[in-house]
Amino acid sequence: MNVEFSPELEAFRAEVAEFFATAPTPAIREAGRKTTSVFAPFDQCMEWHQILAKKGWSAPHWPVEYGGTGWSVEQRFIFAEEYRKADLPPLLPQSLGMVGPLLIDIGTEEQKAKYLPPILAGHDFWAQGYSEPGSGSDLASLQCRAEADGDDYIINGSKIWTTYAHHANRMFMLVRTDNSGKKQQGITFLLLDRVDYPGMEIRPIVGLDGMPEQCEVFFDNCRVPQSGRVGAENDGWSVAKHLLKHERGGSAASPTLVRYLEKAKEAAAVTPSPFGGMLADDPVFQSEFGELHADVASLSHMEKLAISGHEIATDPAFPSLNKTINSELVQRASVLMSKVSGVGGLARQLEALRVGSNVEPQGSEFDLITMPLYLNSRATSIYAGSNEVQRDLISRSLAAGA
Amino acid sequence: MNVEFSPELEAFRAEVAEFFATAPTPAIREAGRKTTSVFAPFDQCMEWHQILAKKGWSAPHWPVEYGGTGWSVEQRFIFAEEYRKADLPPLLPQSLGMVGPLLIDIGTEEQKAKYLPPILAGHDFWAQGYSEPGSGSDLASLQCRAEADGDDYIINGSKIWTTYAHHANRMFMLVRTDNSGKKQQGITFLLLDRVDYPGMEIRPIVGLDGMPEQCEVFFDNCRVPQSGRVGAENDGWSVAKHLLKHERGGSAASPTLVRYLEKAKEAAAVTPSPFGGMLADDPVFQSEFGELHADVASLSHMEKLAISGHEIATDPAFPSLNKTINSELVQRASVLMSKVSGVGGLARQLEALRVGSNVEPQGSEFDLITMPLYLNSRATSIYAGSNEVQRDLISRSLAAGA
Amino acid sequence: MDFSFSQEQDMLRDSVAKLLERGYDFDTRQALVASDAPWSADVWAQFAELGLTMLPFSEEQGGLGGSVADCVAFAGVFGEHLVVEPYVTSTLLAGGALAASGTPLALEWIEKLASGEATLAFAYEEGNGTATPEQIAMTATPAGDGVNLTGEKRLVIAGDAADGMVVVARSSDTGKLGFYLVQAGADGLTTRPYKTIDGRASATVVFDNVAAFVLLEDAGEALDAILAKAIIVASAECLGAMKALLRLTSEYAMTRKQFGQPIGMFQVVAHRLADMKIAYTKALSTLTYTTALANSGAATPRDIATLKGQMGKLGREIGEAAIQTHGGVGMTDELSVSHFHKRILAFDASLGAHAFHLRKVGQMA
Amino acid sequence: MDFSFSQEQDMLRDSVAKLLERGYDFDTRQALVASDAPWSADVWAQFAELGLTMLPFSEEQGGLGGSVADCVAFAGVFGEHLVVEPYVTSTLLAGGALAASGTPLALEWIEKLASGEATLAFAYEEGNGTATPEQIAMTATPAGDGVNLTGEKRLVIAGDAADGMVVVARSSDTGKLGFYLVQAGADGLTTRPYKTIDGRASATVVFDNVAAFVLLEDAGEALDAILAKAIIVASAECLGAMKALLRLTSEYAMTRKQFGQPIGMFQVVAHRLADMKIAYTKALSTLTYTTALANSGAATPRDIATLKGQMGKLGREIGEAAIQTHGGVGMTDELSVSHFHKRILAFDASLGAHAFHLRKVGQMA
Repeated sequence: MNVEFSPELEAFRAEVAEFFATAPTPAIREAGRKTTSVFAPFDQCMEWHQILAKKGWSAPHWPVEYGGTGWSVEQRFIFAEEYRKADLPPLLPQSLGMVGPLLIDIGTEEQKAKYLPPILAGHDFWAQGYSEPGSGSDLASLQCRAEADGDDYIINGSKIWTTYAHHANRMFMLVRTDNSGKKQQGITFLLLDRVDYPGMEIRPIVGLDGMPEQCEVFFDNCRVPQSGRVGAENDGWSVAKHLLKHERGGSAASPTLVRYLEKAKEAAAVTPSPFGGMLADDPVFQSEFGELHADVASLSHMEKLAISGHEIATDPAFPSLNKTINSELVQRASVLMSKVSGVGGLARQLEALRVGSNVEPQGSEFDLITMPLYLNSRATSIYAGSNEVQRDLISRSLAAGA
Repeated sequence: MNVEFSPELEAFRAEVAEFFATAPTPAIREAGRKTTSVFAPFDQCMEWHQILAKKGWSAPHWPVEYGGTGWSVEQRFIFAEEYRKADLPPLLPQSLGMVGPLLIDIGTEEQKAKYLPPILAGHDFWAQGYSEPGSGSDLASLQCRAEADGDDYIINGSKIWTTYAHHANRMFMLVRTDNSGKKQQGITFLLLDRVDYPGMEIRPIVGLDGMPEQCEVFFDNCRVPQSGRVGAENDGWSVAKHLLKHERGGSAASPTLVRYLEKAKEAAAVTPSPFGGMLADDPVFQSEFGELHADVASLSHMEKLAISGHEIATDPAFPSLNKTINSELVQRASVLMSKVSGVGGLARQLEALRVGSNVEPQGSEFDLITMPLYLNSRATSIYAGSNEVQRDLISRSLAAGA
Repeated sequence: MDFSFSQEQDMLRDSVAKLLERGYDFDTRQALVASDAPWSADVWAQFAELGLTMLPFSEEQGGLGGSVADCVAFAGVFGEHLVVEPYVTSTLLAGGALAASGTPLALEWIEKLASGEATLAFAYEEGNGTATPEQIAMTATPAGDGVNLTGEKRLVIAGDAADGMVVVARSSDTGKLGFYLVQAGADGLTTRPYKTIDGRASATVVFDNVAAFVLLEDAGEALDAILAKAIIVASAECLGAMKALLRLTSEYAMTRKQFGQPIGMFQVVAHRLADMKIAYTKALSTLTYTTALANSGAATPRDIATLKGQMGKLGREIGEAAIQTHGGVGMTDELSVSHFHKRILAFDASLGAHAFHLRKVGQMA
Repeated sequence: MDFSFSQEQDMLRDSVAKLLERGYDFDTRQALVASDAPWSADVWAQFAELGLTMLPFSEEQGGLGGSVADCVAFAGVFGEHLVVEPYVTSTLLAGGALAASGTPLALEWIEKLASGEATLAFAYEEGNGTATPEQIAMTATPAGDGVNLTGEKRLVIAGDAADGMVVVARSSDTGKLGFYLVQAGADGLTTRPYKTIDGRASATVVFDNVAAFVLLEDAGEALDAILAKAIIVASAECLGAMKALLRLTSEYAMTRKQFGQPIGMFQVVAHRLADMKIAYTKALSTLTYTTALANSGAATPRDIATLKGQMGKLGREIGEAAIQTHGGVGMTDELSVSHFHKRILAFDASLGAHAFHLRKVGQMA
């Protein structure tokens, strides 16, 4: 049992910090500060992705042969910590964290050669077409149909909660290719080269925070090549489940949470408490802050154990545990932050939030982001398998004796 | 809309306070201070019941013709408030709150004449025989069988969680008289004149707090008269449901909670905070205390609305709302109290808790009761229909549009 | 104890409900919020016609002498319709300050407010630290017959759209809090308007030596009283939003199907609905009891803090549960669910958040 | 980063587990707790035979130089068996004080502790206010070569049964905290023994000018260090209890039927089990990481406070969920469930409850 603290690691930290201090453009920095979602402002996010890619740091968790960095657990955490300290926009997870690793594992050589380099480089952005209006938590009930026709599939139906589809140039999706068996059967996993196929239409949905982050995607006799299939026809459910594996032992979400807490504390240090003095010195604030900080520490410990290969990561329920804990901590952190803002968080300021708008916020930059972050983070317990579904899975692992 | 505050009410309050200051014996007072459950120490509790009965105050909520007081809502709350302020043992609910009101509503004249006066006077104590080892939340699945034989029933089976059965002289119970239909059918409601019928055996169960409060009752070919039946044979389920009605709009549980809070605050005023000063002046304590106090106030408001005939009491879910809120507040209050005790609550002190033992407690009298109260109150969300069952019922009322 | 509304109160509520059902459906309301108008002048005129703007003023001051219970009777409907018109701030808060003042100038303004021809903002909050009046920093420096005001006010509802504002400021002379009247467009006034997350026209207002009329120089007690009344009526609005969410969410849970059954049949969803109803029942009880207490002149500061604290806390619980139960659609701007939650959030953050009030209860209890 | 136990650590744990499985089943343990004996002398002798009592002392002082990770490796098993023997208080806390002292007297006692022939109590806590050493009030007044101690100590585990006790007291001269050794039965000592809710022999001890030997006069830093180590090992015990509850409760939920199905099939029960596993996973992670940190000499006071706070909080959540899921039988003295919960409650209340430590985290973070 040990945790390493070597001079080499400190040198690595300095190198990372130096790069983060110098490489991002002002717009990228602004986008980082104005990130109020797990999905950062798109344009600056991709610009930053490209800069990181040139440095070789866009996909630390990928195998080295595909462009990963081969860092130790300590290095990965140092990178994530410095990243958040610098308030930089997080890279989007759909390409780098989902379809990329999936292709590395089970894509054809052709698919890998074609799709991985532009993902790594930040030239492609893939949308994820899973949910449908009638199929949310019950994903396997999806009905968007693909019928084989020559070398193509003809798709009819729609997808919803397709994050940033209006910014995407490619899309991976689940379609129904067979209705005869159990609902998990008859699903196929497809890669779409483009999102502007004839018959394909993308409509953004305005969220409760006023942002068009999610989309609806409609398919009306939309013809796409069968070559985009991953795995066998009707075997898409197991492909989708395989993808889940990549949430296992890979995430380093706690540095983001730590950063939220730092911001809350910094803001509290200059916010008067209604009971006198500054909020940061108020025992009740300290008490709530400490409780949350300790819970974030537990997640951080769990992530470090998992990345280092500890057996907790082999528990079949680990992705569900990880998702549930992280999502609920994000929500709690956003509540704490918006408490600090108080009435300062009540102004709806979409223009000031837009990167490059040069609109001065009402109140502080902290107040600008707390309410959108709070509102947006209500989704963390809904998307990517609602926390109800995750808890079902966790309890099943107990029934199975894990 | 108004709340009355008249000189007459203040005179009533003074009369009640005066009686509580003079009537109880020292043992009754000691029992009140050492009550760590909804069920007070038996002997002193019944002694006090008899004293109250002589004053005409043992059943304020009964109709006047059966011995009730005919008090206004304000008077009933004043009585309950002064009662708790004086730290007197609460009267046991099984006879006065359950079987008594049931008989008033649907008992035969003979049953009323025979059973109500000794309940009112505090000479009888009725145990409640509902749960069975295999039938807890799923009460209707009960299997304790009664077979008709001449004018008698012959009972075979067992009951569990029969509070104070070892102190009771009578018992009401649910038995199965028919197995052919739905499980709710074929249940019969029986009154047992005695608890020492041949073939009847009572065994106390030691609880996690070390107290023998609950019992198991075994029936081995136990012959009891059919005349003790309430309602028709096989109609016991509707009788039991009717009994529930009496939880509706009748309770004044919040004064007990207020008293718990007062005790916590008094103890906190002489307990140092590890952060300096006394705990009662610690902002974190005040914050938690205030949150709980306000929630207790909401229950108190709800009880007052219900007693005064507000429509919330006619909601079919009201008994479930009331039970859930009250039970969870008792648990929270006990947590707050045991927090104040801290290490002072860790001594197991069964002898010091026994009324009349004259054993000096380790630490204060407050420390003596906090842990037993905390432990015992874990049951409040389990008994009388677990809170899971109550929430099922509440949600069903919403589905039904209430 | 009597916790029922009178026949007159029921009738007034029904009139308001009819008016809003006719002309304030969700789409109309959303269009209004998206427009440049701060609120609907038409709806405001109808409120005045119904007598709402006149109601709370005493008969001597030209009002109807309505009670706080009268306002509670119809304010729930405001919450159910997400009304953005500034009733609480203009009629109750600014109006209450005028009534407490009673100067000829105040009476003049009362007449304008009561008739519906004018509105006033109430410039009180200065930020998260000023949940309590003790922290008010805005200074009033005597100048001639009036004062000069300097400082900054946040969340001034109707601050840019009203005909003027009542400002709560601290006398540089006595240190006491007073009520001062400022005309719209006065010199030295900088107004940055915005819409709140719940659709109200609001503003940040900076005062740089702004000339103001004195309404009341020692307004400490009057302020507590009008805040108490505003909190009760705003709580009724909040309860209306909670009621709407409870209804919408149970309806949704009974219709939306996943895994072959309505999601309300899943026990976890069912229990969340039960928790919403528990919270709603607590909130309803506390609002009703506190209103009756206030009507009997017996509501203490602790009662008011209990009410504000409970409503904010319970309201947030209900709002968050409603969104979670609705899932994705609950996250959209299209459905009313998130808007009800935002109304509750705004209620909670205004005039002291629940944590502030509940801690106050802990100090006072 | 390496979070695995070594082969030696695994072997030691297995030995302890075998020993306890053989001779420390729940009924045997309950009989022991119900008896007059403070603990099992026999089991203690077996601990000594396995080297547990010698393990944490340095080789120079006659020990085995074991690390905190060594102790964590087997302490979980103590928790799973609800062991009442005073390992943490006698071997780690009192023993740690002796080791920090290093006087001839201390070395003499270390030998006795290490061999298993003697035990010592650790008189530290004085009540709810003394979660932090700053609040220690017990005074040590210089007298001859030693000191005289006056004051009261609560929750002195083994206080009546051990061969003596190490007392933490404040010098009347310097105001500094020191370690002092008192022999059992010393003049002026009044001991009121009791069993704790989790079955340990404990005592309230009143000191009235009790003569004591000086172990260490300026023990502030040493105290922090030995408390940190004791907290880590006690946390491992607590985690053992949590593990047992998670296992027992999921087994029960899969077998106990109501309404025609195992109660674990009810989604609310299933989710409560999920929450127990979430809590357990957090606790396991934090204990493991903090142990590794401490082994690398890098655990800060904030890390220790985080650990103690999380274990107490998460442990209580698990214990309460376990009882609720078991229903009536969970409320009985007969089943082990409530005893595991009481072990967790005792852990939480000792050496500063979770609310204390988490607030400390908030101050330090």
